[in-house]
Amino acid sequence: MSSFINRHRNIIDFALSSLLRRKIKNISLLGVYTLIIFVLASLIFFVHALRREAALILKNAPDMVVQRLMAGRHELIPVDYGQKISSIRGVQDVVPRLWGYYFDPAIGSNYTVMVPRDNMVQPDNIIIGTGVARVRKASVRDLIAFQAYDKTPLLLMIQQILPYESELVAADLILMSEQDFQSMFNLPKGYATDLAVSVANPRELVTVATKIAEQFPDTRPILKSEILRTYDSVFDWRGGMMIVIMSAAILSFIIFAWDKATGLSAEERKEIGILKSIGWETSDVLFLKFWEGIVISLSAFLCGVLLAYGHVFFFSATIFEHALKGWSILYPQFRLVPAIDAFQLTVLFALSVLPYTVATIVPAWLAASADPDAAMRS
Amino acid sequence: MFKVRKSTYYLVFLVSCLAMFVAMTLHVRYGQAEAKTGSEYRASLAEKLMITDLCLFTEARYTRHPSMADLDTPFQDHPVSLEHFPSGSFVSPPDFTARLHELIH
Amino acid sequence: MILQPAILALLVSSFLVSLMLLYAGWYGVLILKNWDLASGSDLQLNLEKRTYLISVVLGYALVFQIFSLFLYIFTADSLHTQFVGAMCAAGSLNVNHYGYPTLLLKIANCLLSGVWLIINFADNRGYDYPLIKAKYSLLMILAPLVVLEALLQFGYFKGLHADVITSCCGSLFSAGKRSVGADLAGLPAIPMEWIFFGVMAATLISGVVFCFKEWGGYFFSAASLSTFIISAASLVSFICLYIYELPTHHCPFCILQKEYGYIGYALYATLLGGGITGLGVGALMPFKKIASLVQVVPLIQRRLTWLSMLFYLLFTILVASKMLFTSFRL
Amino acid sequence: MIELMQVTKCFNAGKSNEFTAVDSVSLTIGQGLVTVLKGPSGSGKTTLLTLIGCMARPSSGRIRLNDINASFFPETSRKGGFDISSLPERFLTEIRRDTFGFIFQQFNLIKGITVLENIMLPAYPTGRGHALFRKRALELLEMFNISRHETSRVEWLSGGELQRVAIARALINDPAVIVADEPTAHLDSKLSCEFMEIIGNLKAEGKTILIASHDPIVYDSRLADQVIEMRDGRITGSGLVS
Repeated sequence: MSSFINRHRNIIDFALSSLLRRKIKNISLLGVYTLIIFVLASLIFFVHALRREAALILKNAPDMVVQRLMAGRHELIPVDYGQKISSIRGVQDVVPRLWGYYFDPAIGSNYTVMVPRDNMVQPDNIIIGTGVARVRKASVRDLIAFQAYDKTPLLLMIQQILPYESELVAADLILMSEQDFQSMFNLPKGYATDLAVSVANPRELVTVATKIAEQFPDTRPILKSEILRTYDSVFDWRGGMMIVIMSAAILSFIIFAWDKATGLSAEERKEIGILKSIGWETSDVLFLKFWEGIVISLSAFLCGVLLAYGHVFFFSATIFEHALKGWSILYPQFRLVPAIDAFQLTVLFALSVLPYTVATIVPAWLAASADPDAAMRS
Repeated sequence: MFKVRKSTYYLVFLVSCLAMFVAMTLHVRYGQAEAKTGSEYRASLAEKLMITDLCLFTEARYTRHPSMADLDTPFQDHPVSLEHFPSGSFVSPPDFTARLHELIH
Repeated sequence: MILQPAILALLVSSFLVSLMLLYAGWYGVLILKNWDLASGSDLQLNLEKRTYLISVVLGYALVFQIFSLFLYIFTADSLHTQFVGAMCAAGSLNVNHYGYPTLLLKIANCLLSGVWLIINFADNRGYDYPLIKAKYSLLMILAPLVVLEALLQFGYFKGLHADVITSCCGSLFSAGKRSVGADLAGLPAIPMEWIFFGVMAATLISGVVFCFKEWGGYFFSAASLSTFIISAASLVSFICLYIYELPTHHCPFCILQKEYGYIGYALYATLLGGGITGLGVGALMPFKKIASLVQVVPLIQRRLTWLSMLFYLLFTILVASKMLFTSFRL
Repeated sequence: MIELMQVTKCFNAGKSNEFTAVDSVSLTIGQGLVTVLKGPSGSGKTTLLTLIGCMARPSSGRIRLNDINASFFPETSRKGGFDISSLPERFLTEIRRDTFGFIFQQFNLIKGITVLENIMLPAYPTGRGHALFRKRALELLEMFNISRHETSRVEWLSGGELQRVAIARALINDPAVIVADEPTAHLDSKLSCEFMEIIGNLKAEGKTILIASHDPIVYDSRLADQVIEMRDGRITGSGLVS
């Protein structure tokens, strides 16, 4: 056993010496490899942290939201639908929700305007999210001018700014009274944006949804479980532009690694010949190549992941921020709660280290199977 | 004369990396515990206001409220929904809705 | 088809392993046909060099196999959210007909490639390639199985469509329904405990006998294989009950989750280790008499036997401690 | 010590460029003696060295080694020597590593790593403790008077120093046989004589030495116990010198 460990430690010694001899080449390889893993791991951490947040926040979302569709588009729903729905067995409560979007021409940003349930906001007052306060440079007791549906100005006073912690759910929210909402958007009487339905027994949710869809063929019930699943798939690390770009990067890296491994220079070939002539066996040379590969790929993986963790949770994913911001004016600022996903990291390991290792097997063998007497005959 | 072997250096490097991994998981625990009040506040706010979506991208309806969007919103501006790059590439149009319809009808 | 990085990783690794084994298998055929150790011809020298490559390839393949076995279960587990009615891996594996065969084949391939590496290890200790025919014949069996596994796995992932209503582990592994899972769960727990500990004791005793008396190698190997199978059945039948502390939850996959301290990994790893090493002892039995291996094989066998007993002992300790230290009683 | 019986080595057998490098050579190399293979280039000296030194397998014929230590081979059957002619590379390497030390015409040192590492290289795969062979390597450096170059890279050394590093490397595993292929080809006369002095010391230690050379300093040396002349892969003359 100790001779086995000795042998491998000796070989690792030489593998490190031999990597250090071609410093520039190997450090650039390590750098590119680390960079790829860094970006992928950052993405995984970022997305996983968001997914976790979404699950935590939305666990108390309405059980079901009933929308009305007209001509394939989201339409206002008559409030009396709600009365009929609440008579369905199993339905606990139906609350009409009033909300909409407001485009602020002065800033060029979109806000979400909402009417909270229990008269949280007095008429002529509003509660705003931190994002709104930031882009409007507004503080409590300031007056903000909005344009109503008929272009008449509407002056509302900031009653409260939601605390910083709410950023992830409420950055762009403007909460106002039903009366102000009415004068701003001129909704027809007896209509709401949609209906939030709560059901006593969560097992009956699908049954209730089916009944609603049968009774009101022009509505669409959206279940909380579906919202959660949507968030799962929204954040699922798939199909995204990033990943497509990254897969191209991984591919080109593997081609690069393959090229490096196959295109053994004449000098390297000679060295392996020398090693074999002085008593290294084929499997020793294979181990040498194996350890060289492990040193590169393991170091890159560990460094990449650690750097990504720092990037996402200490520097709030600064590199992605600009990519994510896109052209939206109002961008929520939040510090992500750290979360790591061992599963995704395992997958990342599989996707980045395994192909690299496989790519080096045959070239390593080709190099290692040189005749020991080759060095002598040259 | 004693000289440290290269493999020892590498071993030290690996061990310190692994130690940092452990530190990372500890930091995750600590961070989550620390952020607990914030998370709970967000959850209660979401419950009170009946919020169904996170505020991540505000530039379009289907990126602001992915779960509430129409079936074909992304196609109203551009057929491949890349108009809101890059968030449009993260937030794909909701696909559960169509399936639910099949399920119900 | 659901496109997920984990699925992608599994498909890629299966593809790579199949490719590697097909490559190895092709040279295996050449070796079986043209092997002539007495000759110093170029062909023979080349074939001898190939054996190194094939050993390396199989070594990697085994590592990948074990890795992909766990990743497969893990992925199936993470997919369950996509299927209405699936609550863990048991449900998502049941989404189509390829799920469980792929899993079984993965386990079988892990065992076989482990045995192959053990034979290869012994062969490399003999100076005249004594086991060359045996190991390449085994490769001829292993290669198609691995390819078949890759195809089945592809079939499974290709056939996945989110939102199919499937049975969750609750109904799949609960007694009373006709399925393999239900049959296993339906095995009476108390007699099963006796059988489990009986077989385990038989394996350990025969292992000790074999180590000291050089007698009963085949018996030990057979005992350890039956221990492997019975332990797997026991996992579903009663071990899980103690872990979940619920009298009806039989799912063998939920134990891999965080809530149970990832104990499933320790259980499956020790079981797999014990199975591979135990089978290896039996696989080496016919070669004890070969001149160049006379000194080598008994040594390897003894080590394997100790290893196998160690793995099984760890497994038993884990199980026993769970049974003793939970408040749950059958 | 080493017996060759009708050894033949063919390259590219069966093809149009078939070439017989060594043709039915039989000879015996005595223990503790210096044997010199003499002949023009292309006479098959080097190929014969590779066959004896377990670097390659003969196409036909037998090579027997006596008194070798190989872990895989039961001690009881070591009497009467061991036939290495059809041994797999894995075992040939093991024998080679422990029994033979090689000195090459081009020195074949690895650039970019230190002298000390170069000397230790043959010991790496043996699985012996690092401290153990490091100590031996330092002793060898001392012995050959190149201790000051311990941490230098080989490309900074002069020809004579390279020669001594190469010899030190050949001795790291304490082999019974030293095999040298044209060791003086790149050395001037003074250094060549120095080399023969070292060979004399090794002989005095009881090592068996086998040198292929067409340098008169080597084959006319009084150290040479046996000179074998080769041409076109065959032995054309041989004799014990003294």
